[in-house]
Amino acid sequence: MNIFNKLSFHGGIKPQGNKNISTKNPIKKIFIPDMLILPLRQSVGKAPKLIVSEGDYVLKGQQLAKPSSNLSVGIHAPTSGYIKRIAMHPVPHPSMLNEECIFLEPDHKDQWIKKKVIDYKNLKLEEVLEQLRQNGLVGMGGATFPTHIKASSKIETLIVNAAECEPFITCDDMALREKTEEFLTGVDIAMHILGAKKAIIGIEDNKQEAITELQKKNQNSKIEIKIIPTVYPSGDEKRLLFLVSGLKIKKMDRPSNHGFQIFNVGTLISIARLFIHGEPVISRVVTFTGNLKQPNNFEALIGTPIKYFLNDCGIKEGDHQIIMGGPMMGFELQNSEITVTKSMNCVLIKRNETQSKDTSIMPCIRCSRCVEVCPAELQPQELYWFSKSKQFEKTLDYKLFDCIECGCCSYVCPSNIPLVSYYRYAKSEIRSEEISGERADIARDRNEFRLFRLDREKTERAERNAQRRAQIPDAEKKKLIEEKKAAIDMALKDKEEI
Amino acid sequence: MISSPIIKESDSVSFVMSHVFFALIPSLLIYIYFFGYGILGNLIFGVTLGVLFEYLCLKLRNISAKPFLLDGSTIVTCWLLIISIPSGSPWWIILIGVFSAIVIAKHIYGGLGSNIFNPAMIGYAILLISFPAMMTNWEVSNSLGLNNFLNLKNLFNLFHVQLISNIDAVSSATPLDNIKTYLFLNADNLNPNNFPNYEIFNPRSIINISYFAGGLYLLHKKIISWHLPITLIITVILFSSFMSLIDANKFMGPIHHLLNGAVILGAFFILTDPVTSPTTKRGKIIFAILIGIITLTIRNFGGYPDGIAFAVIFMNIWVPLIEKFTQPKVFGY
Amino acid sequence: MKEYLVLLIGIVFVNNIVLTKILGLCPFMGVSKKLETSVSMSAATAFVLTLGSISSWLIYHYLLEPFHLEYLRTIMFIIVIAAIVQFTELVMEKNFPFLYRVLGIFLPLITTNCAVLGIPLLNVQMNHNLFGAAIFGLGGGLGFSLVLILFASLREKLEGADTPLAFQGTAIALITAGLMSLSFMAFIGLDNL
Amino acid sequence: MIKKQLFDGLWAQNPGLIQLLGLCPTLAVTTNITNGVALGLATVFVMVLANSSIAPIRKIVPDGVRVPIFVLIIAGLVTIVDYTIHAVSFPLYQALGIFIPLIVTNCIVLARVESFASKNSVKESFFDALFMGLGLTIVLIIIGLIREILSQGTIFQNIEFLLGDEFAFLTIHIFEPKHQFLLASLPPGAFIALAFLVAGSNLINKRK
Amino acid sequence: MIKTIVKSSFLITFIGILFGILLNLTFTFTTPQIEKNIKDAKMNLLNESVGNLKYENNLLNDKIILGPNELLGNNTNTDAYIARDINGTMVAVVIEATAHDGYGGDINLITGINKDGNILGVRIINHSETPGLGDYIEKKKSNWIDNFIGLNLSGDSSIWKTKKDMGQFDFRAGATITPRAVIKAVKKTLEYFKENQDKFK
Amino acid sequence: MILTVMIIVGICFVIGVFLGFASIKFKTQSDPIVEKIDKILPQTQCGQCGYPGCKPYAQAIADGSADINQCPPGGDDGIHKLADLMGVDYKPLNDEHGITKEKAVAIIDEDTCIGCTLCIQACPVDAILGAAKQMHTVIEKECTGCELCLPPCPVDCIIMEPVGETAESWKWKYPVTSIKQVR
Ligand SMILES: Cc1cc2nc3c(=O)[nH]c(=O)nc-3n(C[C@H](O)[C@H](O)[C@H](O)COP(=O)(O)O)c2cc1C
Ligand SMILES: Cc1cc2nc3c(=O)[nH]c(=O)nc-3n(C[C@H](O)[C@H](O)[C@H](O)COP(=O)(O)O)c2cc1C
Ligand SMILES: Cc1cc2nc3c(=O)[nH]c(=O)nc-3n(C[C@H](O)[C@H](O)[C@H](O)COP(=O)(O)O)c2cc1C
Ligand SMILES: Cc1cc2nc3c(=O)[nH]c(=O)nc-3n(C[C@H](O)[C@H](O)[C@H](O)CO)c2cc1C
Ligand code: SF4
Ligand code: SF4
Ligand code: SF4
Ligand code: SF4
Ligand code: FES
Repeated sequence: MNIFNKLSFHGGIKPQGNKNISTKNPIKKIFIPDMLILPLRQSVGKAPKLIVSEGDYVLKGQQLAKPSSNLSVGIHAPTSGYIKRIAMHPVPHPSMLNEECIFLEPDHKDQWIKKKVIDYKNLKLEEVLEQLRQNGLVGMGGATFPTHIKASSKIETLIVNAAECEPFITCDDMALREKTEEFLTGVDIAMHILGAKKAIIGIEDNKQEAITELQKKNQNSKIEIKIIPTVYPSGDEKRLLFLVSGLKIKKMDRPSNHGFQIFNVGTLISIARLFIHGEPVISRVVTFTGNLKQPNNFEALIGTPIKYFLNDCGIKEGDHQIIMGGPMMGFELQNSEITVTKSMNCVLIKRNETQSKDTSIMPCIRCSRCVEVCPAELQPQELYWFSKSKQFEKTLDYKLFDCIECGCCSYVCPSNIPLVSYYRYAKSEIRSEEISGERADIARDRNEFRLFRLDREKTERAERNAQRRAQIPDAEKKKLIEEKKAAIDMALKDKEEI
Repeated sequence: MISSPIIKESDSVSFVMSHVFFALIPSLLIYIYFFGYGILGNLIFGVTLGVLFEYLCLKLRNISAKPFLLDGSTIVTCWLLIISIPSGSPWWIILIGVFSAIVIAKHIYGGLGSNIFNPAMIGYAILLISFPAMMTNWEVSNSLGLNNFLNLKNLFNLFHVQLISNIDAVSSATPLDNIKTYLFLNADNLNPNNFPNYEIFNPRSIINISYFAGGLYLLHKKIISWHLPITLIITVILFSSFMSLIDANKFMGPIHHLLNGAVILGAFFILTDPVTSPTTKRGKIIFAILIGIITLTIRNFGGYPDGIAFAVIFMNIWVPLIEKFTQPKVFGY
Repeated sequence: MKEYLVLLIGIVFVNNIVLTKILGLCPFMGVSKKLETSVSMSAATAFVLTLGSISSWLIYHYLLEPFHLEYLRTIMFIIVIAAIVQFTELVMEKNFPFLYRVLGIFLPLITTNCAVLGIPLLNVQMNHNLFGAAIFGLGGGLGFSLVLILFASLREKLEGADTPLAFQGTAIALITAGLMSLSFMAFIGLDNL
Repeated sequence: MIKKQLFDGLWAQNPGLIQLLGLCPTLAVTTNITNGVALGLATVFVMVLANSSIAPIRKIVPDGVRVPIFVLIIAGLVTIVDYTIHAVSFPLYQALGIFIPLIVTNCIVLARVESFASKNSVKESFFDALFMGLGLTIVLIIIGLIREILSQGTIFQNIEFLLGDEFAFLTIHIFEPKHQFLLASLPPGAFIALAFLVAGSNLINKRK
Repeated sequence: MIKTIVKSSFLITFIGILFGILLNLTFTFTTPQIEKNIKDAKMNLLNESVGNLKYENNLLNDKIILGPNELLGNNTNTDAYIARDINGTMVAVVIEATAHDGYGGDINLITGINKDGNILGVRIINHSETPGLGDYIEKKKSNWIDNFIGLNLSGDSSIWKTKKDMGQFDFRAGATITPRAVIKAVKKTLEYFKENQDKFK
Repeated sequence: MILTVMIIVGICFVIGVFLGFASIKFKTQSDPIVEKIDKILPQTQCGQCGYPGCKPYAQAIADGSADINQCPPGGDDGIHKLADLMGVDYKPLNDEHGITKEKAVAIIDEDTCIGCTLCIQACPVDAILGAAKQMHTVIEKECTGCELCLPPCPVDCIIMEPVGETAESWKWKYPVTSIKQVR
């Protein structure tokens, strides 16, 4: 595999990292707020089914909602307390919409439910996967895809995504530095579940401390530490796969089809916690950074409103915006009531500067700088041209859905075009079109079936009538026929009027 | 709501365009040194008109004008148009040219970024077609005058030179045209004495070299990529060498082709118009090769002294198709 | 041979049937909104043009001229062309159902394409021989196809442009056709090599 | 009805501006007004006769041979016009060139026959052809006017071809161009002139 | 099915007959006038090309056919018309020629030459030079074409050039290709006449 | 004259026979364009277009007897697509046929419903469940929102409930850029 050492993917950008501002202090430990607000749906797939009701007392780690379908995972109480309400509340989502949330009032006893160490080595695979599902494991790298599905494939090589390529974010870096053993155990367990023969940790060369720590503590010869260049977005699944294996796959393909599976650092630590300590996912590491007095990483309970952390770090004077995620892919949160979820890796505070830079949005001049940086090797300017003019079919010709929304193109565009916003718009239009197309197909089928049914009923009735008629005497028959005629005439007249 | 990404590289359209005219300034100075200040008046007049037309169009279309007036693309367009037409052209020629470029070729299509034809070259082609006599002759007169060929006054070239200040310049012939008419008649009707004996380093070729330098600056600044200019120059060299190998008496060699006429200017400043050239790398190469071949075909066989302008607008038509067929592979496909 | 090459280059580039001779504009404007359909249309037209040119030459030289019925040429040419179109449709549907599905709806339109009658009339005017007529018809078809396909590709692209409202649709298409015609003037002089 | 047809023909469904049919003569012969008028009127003549002779037989023409029969009738009419112009005004015949026989394939003629005369009464078809034809003629005249003024500086140049030598005085010389604006008389100019007309009509329609 | 066929073919045939008759009538009525028009036009041109020379024969009918010749620039047969005096002796010929090196393509012209080899007149039949630039060779546009009157091959051959090329012909600035082509073609026609004088008897 | 007529008649005869034959042999089959139009129509089956369902309207468009701007549920997008398919110019929705409304589904107030089955008969997609004299319910997933069940209901117990936006059905909006405004 060494021949790929020098390999880098096409494009990408090298923005200023700004990582060290949040790595000065160790991860701050859990603190329990006055109210935890847990969105019911925190992962890809169907929302889990509530199994508690208002007023219930729950223990730390107790399941609050159970998986409702295969693509669904459980939710657990991050601490002990009372279920206060089940109500709508803003969730961290670009739509700024409200969704159903569980309001948990902690009793500050932080009392664990009885923890059970799971002897994964002696369990059948299905049982292990069911444990993952019940205990709420989802990918912590961003997509929150249920882990039990990803873990069900049999592969050769586990790749650990420790790239953390976005500027400002340091949660994985800090977790690697401080929880190295836990992480390495996680890798071990994941390799066992996946049947992987080896693991490769892909880590950007700007995380020297973490690399040193890993090299020091790693005793497993099956785990290789692979240092990759610091180029955004090296942490994207397909790009990372290419960096560590030289394999290029398309968006719709899965690494598991090629003998690889990719897990994020946070996911692996959660796996270790589950199997070693029997703890479900109730907290994660979140970076609070940007325009703060003291940026820091926190081990945050899921459901903690972010205002607690912001207050702890101290917001500087002046107008600011709260961004969830990094500066490249993050989206704005409308207020600080929003709570930490399994997918929240970073909260970035951006000052509302009155910019002196020339930021007016101009038409695309087709300078093709975006082409040069697009890691998916797309033609962003064409995608933009067609999305802007709503020619969605054309965007598909240019493989819109292979765009990973990394934002490299917008980053370099001299015309300051919010390209990614256009792609997101086009993608969601196409998706909703597909859905309404499906609905229309169903409606058409049902309508056709109804017409067919009416027709059949009519012929059946006619047959029945004919049979009956055969049995009645002639005179009556005549009368009947006349009546019918009149009725038909009426009907015809009606029809004409229509 | 702000949209991601929230950090940006600081670069803007006006920044890109201003590099283009930085790159053009040295050649302008050399031009003035050799041929006098005439060009400057045209330039000021043309650019002012262009900005005016731009402003009017934006106002008519109800678009806030400021960012577009500041983007500098109008200035680049007008500049390139003005240096392509004889510097002694009357004001109304400039007016018609700038109108064609800015209004017809650019704003009717929707302004910056939406045009499919190179505005400056459309302006030039419309002028050439409409007023061939004026555009191809320095002295525009209808009198079927005396033997003014000896005075070498009716020079024509894509860069018609201002002859006011420097008499030396007069003796520098415009070989493209003279050789062409010479070849056109198989020499049997032309006084052989008139066949241009010209030096390689005449003012015009020096100006062309300064365009080359400006082009290198743009390459260095990554405003343009190498594909278009280098491919064009190589194509011209190869194709003209090939032709002159066939018949050196009929066809000029590569040096003449490069140092005369608009190949260098075209290679670095005209083909590279980002809006109207292909965006794919292979597309750029195909585009430039075809422009080179068409240009030389027009020069050697066609009806115009220089072919860059027509070759460019002809190839502009092909850009969507070229792009369609040169799409690079998407990651993973 | 060279003269035929010059004839071909002439009708495709220098005196392009659509942009310079101004024939066949209605399908040029009408069937150029989509690249795909324009490709089908141009294939169908090129086919009919070539066949029409040849057969009308034959009719003219073997039927009309011997009997001094030149005044019937318009009527005969168009009837023959209409028949060819119909015939093509028939044969295609029967033997090349795939092609028919692609070209089918365009075939009837060709009858009203000026170029289809213009080429045979020009053949008469320019005194072509049979081979010349064939080349001329083919060249006309190629020239038509070339500009139609190019034009369609440009129009598809212009869909996304910020064209001012007054110029959206046909007006901008006409401007584009005009500028295309301008750029085809690049080839002036290349047909008298 | 007639009023609506008039409005449709001259404006709302104008063949040259809206339907974009009959473009070849619209662009090819309009280097001056005279040509435009002459070809326009010839087209009107053919259209009127074609429409009013096809309307009465519309019911008896079988579907399959509809187009050939229509084309046959149109071609016959066109040939008559062709020879008449040839005999009456030779210079005009030369100026219009092959565009007279090409009226056969002028799309607007067949389009009106197909979409109107084959569905409507004789009287309506007659007026339809008349107004559609006049609509086209007006466009021909306007484009001819623009191009003639720009490229020659005259109006009604060659009018004597149409009206006879006595009327040569009608030609107006607006200015004696020292430099003709050749673009206007060349094909690109024709396209661009029509484009501006279409844009103008778009503007007026949008205003309403 | 048969009915439709019969009906279609009957209808077409009927219309065919109708138009056959109509067209034939039109043709019969217009042909004389058309032929006269064409003849007149040609006659005018021929007369202009022989200037005010008097001749007695019907020029149009008195023609001979010249095969392809390099000097005349023709690929196919062309016509030459012979003007005769009352005795039937030849006084002048009008020869058609083609110049291939015009700016916009071929230029067809006729040259009237008297029996001594002097030019009586030249007329352009058709050309595709740029309107407003190269079209001053038309008599309608300017008198330039009259420059040829009276010239012959006997004198200094260098006069057969534009002034730009130090000959004697005027030219319009920006359009020297056209006059060069015309001058060359006329000169070659004269040469042809000189070489083949015996053909024109 | 005779010759002219003979030649014309000869050629016309040949062509006439030939084409007459062709016209029968190749009678136009069912037009696939109807399917394509139907594919674009939203299948609400509401009849607002003036036809008893989407398919009949599609047929009418294909015949040329109906205009493309008569379907309110299809909205502007639908008209644009139809214009594209039919090769005609876009025209705004004809408001005689109604206006485009937000998508809604019918909800039967189960307390008021008397179980008369009238709505079941009206529903074009069989989206209402229930038997005579029993309370009826609408299968939300299948209801197209056509409103045809509203008028027959004798007790007016059916209301249309707009389908709100959820985080799942939420769509990214068209980016607003400050300076561009096409006119
Ligand atoms: C719709 C969807 C279906 C997926 N199906 C599978 C699957 O069947 N097997 C699997 O191992 N991963 C599956 N994944 C997970 C992806 O392989 C990938 O790990 C995940 O999307 C996270 O990647 P990202 O953050 O780069 O988007 C699926 C993801 C999505 C969005
Ligand atoms: C542009 C882009 C950048 C990404 N960067 C990272 C990253 O730096 N670290 C990371 O763990 N995941 C990153 N991801 C998400 C990964 O693609 C992928 O979802 C994740 O590694 C899968 O692991 P998980 O299922 O354990 O979350 C990125 C995704 C995208 C689209
Ligand atoms: C659009 C255009 C049309 C031209 N038309 C003609 C023409 O019809 N006749 C002609 O002799 N030269 C024409 N020329 C000019 C020739 O290209 C050639 O340069 C010129 O005749 C040389 O003349 P000079 O020796 O006087 O400079 C035209 C040039 C252009 C650009
Ligand atoms: C490298 C470069 C080259 C350019 N070349 C041209 C050119 O040849 N002609 C022109 O009209 N504009 C040119 N422009 C300006 C600008 O792209 C042009 O006005 C757009 O075509 C207008 O939409 C150029 C700009 C750049 C950055
Ligand atoms: S970087 Fe911006 S301006 Fe340049 S091509 Fe891409 S989208 Fe267009
Ligand atoms: S956002 Fe999409 S188009 Fe833009 S650079 Fe990233 S992958 Fe390419
Ligand atoms: S109006 Fe209603 S019935 Fe008619 S097409 Fe639209 S959805 Fe279908
Ligand atoms: S339930 Fe009512 S609104 Fe819904 S589809 Fe049926 S009839 Fe239409
Ligand atoms: S008039 Fe329609 S194609 Fe010529």
